Amino acid sequence: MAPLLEPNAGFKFDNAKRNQLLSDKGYMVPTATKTGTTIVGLIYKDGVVLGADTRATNGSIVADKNCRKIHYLAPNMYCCGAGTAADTDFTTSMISSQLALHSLNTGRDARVVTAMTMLKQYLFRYQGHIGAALVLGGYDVMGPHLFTIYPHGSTDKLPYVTMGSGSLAAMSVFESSWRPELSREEAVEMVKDAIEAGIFNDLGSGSNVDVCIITKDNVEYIRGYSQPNERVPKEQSYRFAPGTTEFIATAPAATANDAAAMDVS
Amino acid sequence: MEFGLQLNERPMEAPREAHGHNHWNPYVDTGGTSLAIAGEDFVLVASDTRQSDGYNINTRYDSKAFELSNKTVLALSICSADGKRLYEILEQRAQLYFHKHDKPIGTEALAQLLSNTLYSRRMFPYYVFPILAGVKADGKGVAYSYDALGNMKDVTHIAYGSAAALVQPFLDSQVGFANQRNADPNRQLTRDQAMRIAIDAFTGSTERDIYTGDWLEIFVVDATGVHKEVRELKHD
Amino acid sequence: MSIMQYNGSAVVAMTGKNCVAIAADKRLGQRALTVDMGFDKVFPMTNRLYVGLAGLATDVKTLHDRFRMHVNLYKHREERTIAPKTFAHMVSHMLYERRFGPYFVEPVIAGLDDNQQPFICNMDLIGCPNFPNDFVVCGTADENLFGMCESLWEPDLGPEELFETISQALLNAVDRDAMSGWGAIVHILTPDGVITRELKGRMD
Amino acid sequence: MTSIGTGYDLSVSTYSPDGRVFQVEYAQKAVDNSGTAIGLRVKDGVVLAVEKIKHSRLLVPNSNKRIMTADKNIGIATAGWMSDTRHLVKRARDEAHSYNSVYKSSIPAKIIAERMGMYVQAYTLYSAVRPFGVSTILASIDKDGPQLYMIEPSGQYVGYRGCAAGKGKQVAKTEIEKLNLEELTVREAVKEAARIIYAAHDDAKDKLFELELSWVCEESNRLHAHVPQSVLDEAIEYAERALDDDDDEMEEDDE
Amino acid sequence: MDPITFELPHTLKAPKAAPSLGPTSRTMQPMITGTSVVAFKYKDGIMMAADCLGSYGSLARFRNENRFMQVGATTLLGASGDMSDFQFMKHKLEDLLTSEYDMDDGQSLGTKSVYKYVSNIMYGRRNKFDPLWNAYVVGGIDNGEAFLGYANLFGTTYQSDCIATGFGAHLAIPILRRRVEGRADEISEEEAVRILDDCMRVLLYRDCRAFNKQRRAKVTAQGVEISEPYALETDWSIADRVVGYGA
Amino acid sequence: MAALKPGEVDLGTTIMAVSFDGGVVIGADSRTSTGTYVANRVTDKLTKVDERIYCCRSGSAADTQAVADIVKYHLDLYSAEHGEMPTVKVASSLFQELCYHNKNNLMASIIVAGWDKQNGGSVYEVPLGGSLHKRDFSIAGSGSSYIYGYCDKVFRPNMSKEECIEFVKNSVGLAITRDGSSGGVIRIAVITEDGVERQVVYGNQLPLQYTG
Repeated sequence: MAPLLEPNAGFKFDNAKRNQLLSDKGYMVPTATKTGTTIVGLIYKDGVVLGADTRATNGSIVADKNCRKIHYLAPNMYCCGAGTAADTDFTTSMISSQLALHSLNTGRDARVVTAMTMLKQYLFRYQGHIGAALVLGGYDVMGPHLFTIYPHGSTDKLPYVTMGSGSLAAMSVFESSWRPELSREEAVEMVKDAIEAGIFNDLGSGSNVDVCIITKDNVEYIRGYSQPNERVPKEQSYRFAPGTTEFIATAPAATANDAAAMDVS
Repeated sequence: MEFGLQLNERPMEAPREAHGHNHWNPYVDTGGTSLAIAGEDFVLVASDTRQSDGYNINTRYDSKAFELSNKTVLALSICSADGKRLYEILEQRAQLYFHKHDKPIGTEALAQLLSNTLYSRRMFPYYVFPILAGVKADGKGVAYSYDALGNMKDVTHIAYGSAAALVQPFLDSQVGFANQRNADPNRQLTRDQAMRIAIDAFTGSTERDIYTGDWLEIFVVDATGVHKEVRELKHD
Repeated sequence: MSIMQYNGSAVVAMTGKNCVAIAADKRLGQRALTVDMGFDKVFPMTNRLYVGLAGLATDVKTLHDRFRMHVNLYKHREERTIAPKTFAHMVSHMLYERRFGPYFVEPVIAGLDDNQQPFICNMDLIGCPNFPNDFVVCGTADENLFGMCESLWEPDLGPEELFETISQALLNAVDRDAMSGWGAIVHILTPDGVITRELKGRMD
Repeated sequence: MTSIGTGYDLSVSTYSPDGRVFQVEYAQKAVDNSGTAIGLRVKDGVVLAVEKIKHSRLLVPNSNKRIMTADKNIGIATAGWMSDTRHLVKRARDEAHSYNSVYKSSIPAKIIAERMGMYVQAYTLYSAVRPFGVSTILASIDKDGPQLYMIEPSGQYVGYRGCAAGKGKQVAKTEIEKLNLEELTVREAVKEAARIIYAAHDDAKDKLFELELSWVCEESNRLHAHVPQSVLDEAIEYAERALDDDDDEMEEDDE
Repeated sequence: MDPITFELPHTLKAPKAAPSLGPTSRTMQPMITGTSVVAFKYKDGIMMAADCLGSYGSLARFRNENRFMQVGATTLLGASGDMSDFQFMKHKLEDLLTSEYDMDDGQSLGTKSVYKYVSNIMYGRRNKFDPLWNAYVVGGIDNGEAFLGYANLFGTTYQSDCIATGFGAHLAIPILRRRVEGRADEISEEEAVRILDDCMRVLLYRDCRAFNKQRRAKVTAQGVEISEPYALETDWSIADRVVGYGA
Repeated sequence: MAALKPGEVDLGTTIMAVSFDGGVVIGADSRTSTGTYVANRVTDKLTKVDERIYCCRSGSAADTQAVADIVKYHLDLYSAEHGEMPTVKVASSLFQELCYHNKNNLMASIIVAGWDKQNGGSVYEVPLGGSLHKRDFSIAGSGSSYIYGYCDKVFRPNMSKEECIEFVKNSVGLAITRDGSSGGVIRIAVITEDGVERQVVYGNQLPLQYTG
């Protein structure tokens, strides 16, 4: 029987020993950007709707006001990510490329369960150290599908799902208003309401609502479907008169190419 | 573990390692930001009204700035429970002063009183960084900033709270004219200018600091008294 | 203390109208002790592309060398200079490769693309990229820089206006950060070339 | 009493040769100078009534209450020094609170009477203190039904069906003895109590007085409370009519 | 400015308020706990709900608890967190009510006063590093106006149109902010009950410590009313749509 | 021994299996939690690993799903290689093999139950640590500790299929109301030679019981 926990080659650990030493000496290892996040998914009559807010945080500071949390996986599949931003980005793009190869090999669109299995096996292999919490939605020959995948590699299959720090706020919307056989308009509106519940009640989530509607032959990805948090104009301009800042002009530094003194022409 | 599912459920279940009372930490940070800008004959105090606990907004409207008299305003930040108690103590002392002396307590006296009150709790400090601002006996605007232990300093501009790091350099630049070669060091801001700067400081920090937002209370104190204005901030 | 605060740094980049600016402080410290007042944190990769590295100085040096190598290799292989966006993805992958043993560096990338449009980008230490259209900041003074930039920045600034805005943002930000400062350097990338200026700052 | 000046009356810690403690007896005299207070224990509750003598027309009606509440279901009416009364009521409240803190139930009348008796008695033992110039009537409903106790300045406490203290106590006692307390309801007792206070009142000595009436019964939700205004008015009307009738009778007798 | 005193003999001293029956016990680890309280303002006053469960860790141990207390004529207290501390608080309030009653001064304890009292106790105990492990909601009608306030073991207090403790802060507040905030005085009693039921149902679905036996309580100008325990209608039909966890 | 990692999804769980003449009845609650939040209220913890063999999962959701997926893969392989369906014993041995050899990394407590030609209905239990126990009936998961007494009192060998179903319903129902980590609906599957018949008892239709 094959060993269960064989790590995939790809990550490098050459700094790990040094970093461990530093952290043993009391230098805290910094945290990576998290997407506090509200992400949701909902199956309706003819397809799947995914939704996400657009705030990325680093501690209590908003690192990105309009980031993209609904990631492309395949033409018929998208995936919302919560957790460590880099992990969701790289995990989804890595699986996306594998799916592309898969469908080139098989000559047809990959199935959503295939993507789900790839993701859960990848995450399980890293035992939760890759902090990606995902909502996967897509449409294939078997119809619409919706899954959640947790960082440790467990999955759930449900008609409506939420993830991230705002998942409870969003779930309160679904649990108090979901019903079977929703129309497209109702589904999109409900997803918007769920994300806005996260935006306005969870400090880790904010800014705009992105939605992605996946149907049999079509994907509609709407960035900023709802923008309830536009900044008001500033009271005044803070331009400075030329000459305000004292400086000494210097020659621009040599570029990488110059410094290397290489001519490749 | 970076999984963004952070639940705040302290009131219901204790942390597992809590044994004996020394492990319980009574301090909480309920977020929010306060600033003050002192002008020639006025002083401006502004605080947002969001009270939060972790990733939850407790309420969108919980004042952190209070009128102590018709010439003094107190603005708190960090721990709202300690802040409210401190305000109550000062308010009572101000009343007592009024009853004893038949005149309102002056800003300078309140400022020293606040320092003393903070230091009286040296061994279990109030977890607040107060700003006390008002007009002095000579009619000039003044703002005092304090640390949690009572160290006091009068300043022309100050920001405290969760977005202090965002606001303070901006005030240095726009109120203190720092790093500007041609700036006239004696230039005084008008009331309107101070108001605009305060509002922009808050709309800016609401963009970047998750604990600041909802509503903005602005107090302008001058010889005629305290004038309060409320503005809406973003709610996300 | 976080290892990211060990040496101290402040790096910021801003977009303007057909120009982009990147600036950094010059301090190198060992915790509270300042050991150098001329430490470069912003490096040219091509004459349209600069990268600023905030964080642990040793990793700043290492990564700068590795970036230079990769940029040169790219030029050899592709027979063209690397575009800012391509470079950003390269950096991102180099950082994520060390997901579980990262370099303690947060990069800021500023450049002009083929259409002379400004490009800015920053990343966390494991390479999560962020491409806003206004400004990016990192280093020990990041919160201060955020506060300054949110208020000062406005769209479509010309090179000279952009210089004033980024300089004022940086100088006032580092003045409220004990770990960075001691002068600064600003590069304005324009279609006509790079303007580099050294700023005088508080030395305390 | 004719024992004034015998030299044995200066300290509460000294007996007279004939075995009396004069200070305690003087305290009783202080009680006897006060307006009358009575308590009636009837089949479904207890009624307290007090003749509150007003030394001035300038006093606000219903002020300076002489019937107070010690616990929600315990009322106290006193005759004697009001300042001492307030002290004793505070003590009674503390006792009730202390009992309740431990047993999480309200203090039974017998227990609070005993504890108050002990307390009052302690003030008859030490030369440094003065005995209380108060007779305390304690009314309550507890698990054993309506309860009425009176504590004397000596610390003696006794349970009663009906009791009286103050300057009109002789008249009052006589009247109370005529009542069939076992059969009476509180509604009736309230009227009788009013009548007795009016009867005991001596117009010649004190012109102005106010009737205070309280009860603890089912109608008051087993809480001790002053009777509602309507009940009070009705009782006063009844008392005044009874007084008039008496006067009429007397006039008739005269004729 | 201490009053002049002279020592009285032992028997004359005032009794201690509560003689301790053993070592002082402090809640550092709540044992029997109650989960969320949900409360908001509506047209006629205040509406509140809480379930009847006292959990012992994950064991649903006491399933017939009342987590409400009527304080005076127009005030309602709802408690989550440690039940022993709640009982202590109830006793303190009963004491307060008794001494207020004993005063016999025609005044009654208003909601704001009760709230301030509860808040002060919570803040005072936090200052002693000996907190009451609770989050309280105080609601009522004070001078004809609806009042709703919150106080917890850190002494944190706030007032709002909608308040929920524990898990309710995550799951009920989003619903309440959408359906109540800003329009409390338009909400009829029927609608208020619907909103409350929706909140409690979501909590029932998503909180491991919730129990389908709850009480509703309201405060109106007519006074306080605490309902008998009732169960909510729930919908589990989505279970039929789910088979397996993947393929 | 493995413990739940921070933030990991837990199947707090009550699971159960009873064998009868000709098959098995298996049952489970449907609650999945992270901390005290119910992440999934209608989870299916009865996982098919072969045509007539199911497992009931408790412990870490990720670990039990991974193990079940691997076992399913090996059972498919077995069928293809042997040209006949594996026995429940074979399936349970595979579970044991995985759970025993990875005991320090897995948080999985599993009941394997099903029907095969050789033995009819049979129930095996693989608790934490990876031992294997053949049982007449088996209960597991956090909720099971509340119903040991009830089950021991009520269980009789050779119950009919209907009696087994009632037994499972009542037992899991009792566990759900007492255990905060168990909840939702009762999922039941009856596995016999003829096939697998699944039932759901809704959360508002649990068997009546005292709840004071």
